[in-house]
Amino acid sequence: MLLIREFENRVRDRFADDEIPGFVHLSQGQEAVAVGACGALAEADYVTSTHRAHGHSLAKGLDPEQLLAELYGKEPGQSNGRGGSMHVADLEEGMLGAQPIVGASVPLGTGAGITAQVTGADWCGLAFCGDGSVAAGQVHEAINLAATWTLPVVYVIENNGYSEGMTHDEQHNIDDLAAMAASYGIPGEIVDGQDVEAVHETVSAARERALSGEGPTLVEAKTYRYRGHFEGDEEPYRSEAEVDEWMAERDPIENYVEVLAEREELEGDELTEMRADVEAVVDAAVRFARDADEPAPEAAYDDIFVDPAPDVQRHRNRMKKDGGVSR
Amino acid sequence: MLLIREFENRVRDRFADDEIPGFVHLSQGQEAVAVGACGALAEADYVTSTHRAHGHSLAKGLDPEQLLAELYGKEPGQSNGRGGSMHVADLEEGMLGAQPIVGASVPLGTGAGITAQVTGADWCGLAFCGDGSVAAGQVHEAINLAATWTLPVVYVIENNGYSEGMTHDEQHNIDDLAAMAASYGIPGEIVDGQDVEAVHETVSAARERALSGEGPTLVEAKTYRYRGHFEGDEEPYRSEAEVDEWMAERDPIENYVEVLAEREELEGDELTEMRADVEAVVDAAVRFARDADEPAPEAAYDDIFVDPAPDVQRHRNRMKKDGGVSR
Amino acid sequence: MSAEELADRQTETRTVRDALRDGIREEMLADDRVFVMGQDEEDGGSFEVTAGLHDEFGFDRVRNTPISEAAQVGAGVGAAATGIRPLVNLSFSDFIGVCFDQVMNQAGKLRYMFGGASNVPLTIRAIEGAGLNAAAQHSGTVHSLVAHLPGIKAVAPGTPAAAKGLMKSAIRSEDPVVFFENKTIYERRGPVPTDEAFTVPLGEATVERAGDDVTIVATQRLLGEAIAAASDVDDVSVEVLDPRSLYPLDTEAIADSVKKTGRLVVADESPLSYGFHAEIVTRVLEDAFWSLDAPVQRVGVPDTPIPFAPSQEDEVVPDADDVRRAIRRTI
Amino acid sequence: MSAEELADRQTETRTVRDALRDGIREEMLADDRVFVMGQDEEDGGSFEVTAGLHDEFGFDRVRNTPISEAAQVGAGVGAAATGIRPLVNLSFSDFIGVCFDQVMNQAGKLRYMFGGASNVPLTIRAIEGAGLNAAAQHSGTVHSLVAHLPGIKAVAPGTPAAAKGLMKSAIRSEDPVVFFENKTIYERRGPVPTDEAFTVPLGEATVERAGDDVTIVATQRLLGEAIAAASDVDDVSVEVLDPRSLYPLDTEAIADSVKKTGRLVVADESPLSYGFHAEIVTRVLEDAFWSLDAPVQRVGVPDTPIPFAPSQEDEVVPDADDVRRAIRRTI
Ligand SMILES: Cc1ncc(C[n+]2csc(CCOP(=O)(O)OP(=O)(O)O)c2C)c(N)n1
Ligand SMILES: Cc1ncc(C[n+]2csc(CCOP(=O)(O)OP(=O)(O)O)c2C)c(N)n1
Ligand SMILES: [Mg+2]
Ligand SMILES: [Mg+2]
Repeated sequence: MLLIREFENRVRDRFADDEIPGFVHLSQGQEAVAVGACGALAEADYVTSTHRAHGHSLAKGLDPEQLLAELYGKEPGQSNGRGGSMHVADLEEGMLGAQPIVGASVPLGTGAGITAQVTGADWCGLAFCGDGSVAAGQVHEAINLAATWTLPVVYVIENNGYSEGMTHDEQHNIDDLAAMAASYGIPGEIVDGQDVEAVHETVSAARERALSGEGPTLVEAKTYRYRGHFEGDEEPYRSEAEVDEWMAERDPIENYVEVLAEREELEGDELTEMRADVEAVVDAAVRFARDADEPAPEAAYDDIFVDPAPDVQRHRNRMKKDGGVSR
Repeated sequence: MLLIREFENRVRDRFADDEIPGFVHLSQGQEAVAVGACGALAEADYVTSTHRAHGHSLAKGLDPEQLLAELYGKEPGQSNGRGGSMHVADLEEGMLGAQPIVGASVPLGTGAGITAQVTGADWCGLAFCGDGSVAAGQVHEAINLAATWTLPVVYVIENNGYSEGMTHDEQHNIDDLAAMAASYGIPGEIVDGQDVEAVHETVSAARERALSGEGPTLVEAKTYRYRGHFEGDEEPYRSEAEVDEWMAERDPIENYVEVLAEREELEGDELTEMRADVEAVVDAAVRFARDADEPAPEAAYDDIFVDPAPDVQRHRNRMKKDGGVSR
Repeated sequence: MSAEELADRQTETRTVRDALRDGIREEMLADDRVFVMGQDEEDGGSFEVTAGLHDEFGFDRVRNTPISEAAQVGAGVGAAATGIRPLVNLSFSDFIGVCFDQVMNQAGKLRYMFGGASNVPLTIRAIEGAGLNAAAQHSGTVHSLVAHLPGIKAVAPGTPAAAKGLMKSAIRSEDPVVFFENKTIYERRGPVPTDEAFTVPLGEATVERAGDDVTIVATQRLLGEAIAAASDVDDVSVEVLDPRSLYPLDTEAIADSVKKTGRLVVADESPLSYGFHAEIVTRVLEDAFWSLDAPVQRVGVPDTPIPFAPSQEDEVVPDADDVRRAIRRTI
Repeated sequence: MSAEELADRQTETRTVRDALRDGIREEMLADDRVFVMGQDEEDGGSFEVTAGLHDEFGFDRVRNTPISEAAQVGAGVGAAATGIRPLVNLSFSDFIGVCFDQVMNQAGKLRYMFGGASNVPLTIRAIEGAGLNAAAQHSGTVHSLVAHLPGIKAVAPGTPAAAKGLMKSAIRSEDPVVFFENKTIYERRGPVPTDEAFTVPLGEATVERAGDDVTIVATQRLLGEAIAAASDVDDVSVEVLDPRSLYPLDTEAIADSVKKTGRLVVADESPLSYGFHAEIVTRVLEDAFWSLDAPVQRVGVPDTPIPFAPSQEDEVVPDADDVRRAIRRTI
């Protein structure tokens, strides 16, 4: 959680200084969901994510340097600069990909579940999605398919109360999205998304169900995002007081520090050391990302296919040709 | 109900004799849903339907002659022969259209609800859809939208137990589809789809809710289709015994006749007369459809747009041109 | 707008964004059946085109929707068929895939397959184009797909005047229209007639720059790039047309220009294969075969998704240099 | 298949339907990662192409899905990226609108936008074409839409040999392939090599009939109509090519033929505007401009949805007569 928080602090600042191009969506405030859920998974489990993917990516084990370099659009970035903040994947770490088409993370997670089931694997899929996304048809279809086929998948709705500038009531006619589980005949669990241990426990149980052949679970984690929908969002739709209250009362990191302290599980300077470590890691990531090379422009024609199609080269060559009429 | 039953008997026979082209889906066994639901509506209310639309169309007041002529692909057909069995609409009678893209009937019904709401109309929309259709994303989106906006719409799922040759369990992980109402925070009613009065009552209440501003209702009518998915279906997926049992025990017409007889509401030859009337009507419809003209081939270029696009004529003229190179 | 079209009209300078908003607002004032919906639409939508309209017209006329493009368009069709005139904002045009069935099978075919029983006066806004480093799923140009669909009209204006004039025509049209806006030209400025009765009919191209040697048919952002390239190449007299409507397509205006110049460049941000360009080329070939003096040239995206890295986005997204080279290749 | 390709091979006569099934079955036997899903797929799907496979391979390999095309394709992408090779049957190609996002934005872009991190060995079957009086929503030809999408390969064979050979290549491909089958040619018969190693590579056209005066590029059902028309027109020597793959497109084979004949007819059942035809025309214009002796001719559907009435369907759907007239117009 400390790493995500600090990583995104840098993203926020570097973006504000125009070092990071494109659109960036921060997950600050929601760290406990990413860490609690991914912490409950094995390395082999696959996670699918959304436009708000930094937390999930780091929690699933992606390298902060590569991730930040990707946000910078640099060559050693996670997607070689091809994807940016909204498109990162690392199949070795079980990060099947961020999907900024709202809802698209969910069928992809279901697909991982199909592979797991038909190959008899001992891993499962977990799809993160937002509260707004569950209005999207493909989410409904994908959960229904998984329920009908008893696939090993866990669906985690991060309910942060907003979809862009739209409120929960503008998107849904129910208070708890976990109630949607009734459509699929699967368990619907509500968990405090600010409590990392609660999330961990709930997702662990859901993973257990998945692996033991009992099918999918829908988990609704109630949480909150501190930053705007995207960096630059003027947030006309909520008050500063609301944000301040969540930060003051419900911060997943502060509260967990308190819990650990009470339990005497944080000794002496441990926290200070951890913070320093994290600082060092993200400082290094910023240096790495800044110093990295831009990808070669010509590499823009790679990776469209495994077996390249001649059409791309054809068009490219024609477009780049100088000079007179060819006969 | 008698009219629908007999109309579809003729469709079955005329199709078997190759008089009717294309694909035809009969609704026999499901007549009480169409009649009960449409009977609860006013003329101004709009109905949307599916590939299995004959019952809904007749119950909403469409002319059997025009409807059958449409199935024959004839000029005076309901859609001037342009649509066939799967595409009939009559906005004057409040039949907003059959939609064989599974699920598509539902957003259209929601759309009627939007018009009703924003114009302050005193009518509502009613969307029929099948049990298989509720797996489709657009159904979910459309009901969620109506629930969120409190639109005056009634959704009627005709649960006949099959989707093409697929069974309920291959499509859903819940027994009662009415349970999906929990996702939308709206009432979900289960009704015996073989009991026309029960359907009438349930839909009347749902319409009442819609018109009084309380929003949509999801009605699941449990029913059964006697014929195959389409005419010609070999039905490997179910036993003859199953069909026979429904016909013997649960026939909506026979059972209603019994009820009425018990109540002494069917006097003397009334039923015989009604049957004779219906016979006469459908006989006339067959004659009308057979004798009607085919639509002019050139009319195939009409009605694409209200304000025609020159592109269609351009392509047509070029394609039809005989002879040598133009200079 | 061409000098010709603007002659004798009083104009004011507007951006594309403001011109679009003016067009929508005027139609909303004129016809209370016009109903606007989209995600975050009450705050003006993704690029603030409809900013202020919710305050002015209220929830009954301007509404936020759930993230449900299929329902937005499908219900839009149902609402259009039953008496109102929805203007649905899809935001990024890349999202059109989510509701493609409703565009293709409902909006486009309803009237036809019901034998003319119902009109579908629906307008769908979709925001296209690369250049903001928004990567593969937020930078696409998808209008070639929509222009291919029977029963749908499609427009993609390149100037503020065309933006306003076509928006008014689209909203008034009894047929479904998909209105493509390029996100990088919202700040493009130009003269717009002040007369409220001003509209641009669907299906009319304009000559944005007159010339004699080469015809460039250029859309949206590339209209500006083409005009820049034309000015650069001062030894060649270049005529630049904005087709404005993709369907119906003003074949005559384009063919007439090529009959004069004998040379054709088509500049559009669609992927090249099976894209906008090929239709223009083929229409010209059909109508002006004997006038063509050189192979035609296509300027577009060479069938790549749009990459994120600025260095790569610049590589695949065409600009004035590409148009300039294409002009040279025809001479 | 061209005589050339078939020379020296042992062949048997198969229908397109059987050839497709043979191809799928052989790949399922060879690779147990091949996984088939679709509506009613356990009973063989809408036109019985996969009949018997569920009995042979069981539920773990052949499955019915709910009516959820978006989930079928979206989950197909997820499954393909994680290690199996899904073959998804969409049934009628008109339904592709429902899952267009998953085709366009996921299947087509995943590999690219993740910098090559994942392959998507997914094949999607879609059944096209008019002629069965199935009306506007069950008769469409939509392959031009898919061929325009970056990152997607698309095939549309016209013979049993191409059907089998391409099906095997599609299933083996590490890239997503949309496989278009025309529903009216399932019973078309022809020679198919018996050798199990036989495949047709993606992106290779064939000359199905050799000739000197006019080149016809014809797909699917219209391949048969073109060959019939060619035999009819006995004063003109007509060469007929089946492109087989739409993307990649074998431009060279087509351009070579036109360099020889100087005349081009393109026959394909897509709606004409912005369709398949225009791309063929433009490629030829790019590669063989100086060889063209006459305006090119397009044979397709004149931008109408497909009407139900037999009299009207016949009117708008092209046949051998239309091809014959088009040949005449080039001479
Ligand atoms: C299909 C589609 N529609 C709309 C959008 C635009 N959009 C991006 S994020 C977003 C809000 C998503 O809300 P939620 O699912 O709650 O996720 P959060 O942003 O709160 O993490 C929207 C509407 C999109 N990317 N894709
Ligand atoms: C989007 C889409 N997918 C698939 C089909 C093919 N199809 C036609 S009817 C049908 C079954 C529909 O089942 P249900 O909704 O239960 O209606 P019923 O046929 O039982 O009346 C299917 C799969 C279709 N028409 N549209
Ligand atoms: Mg949210
Ligand atoms: Mg059913």
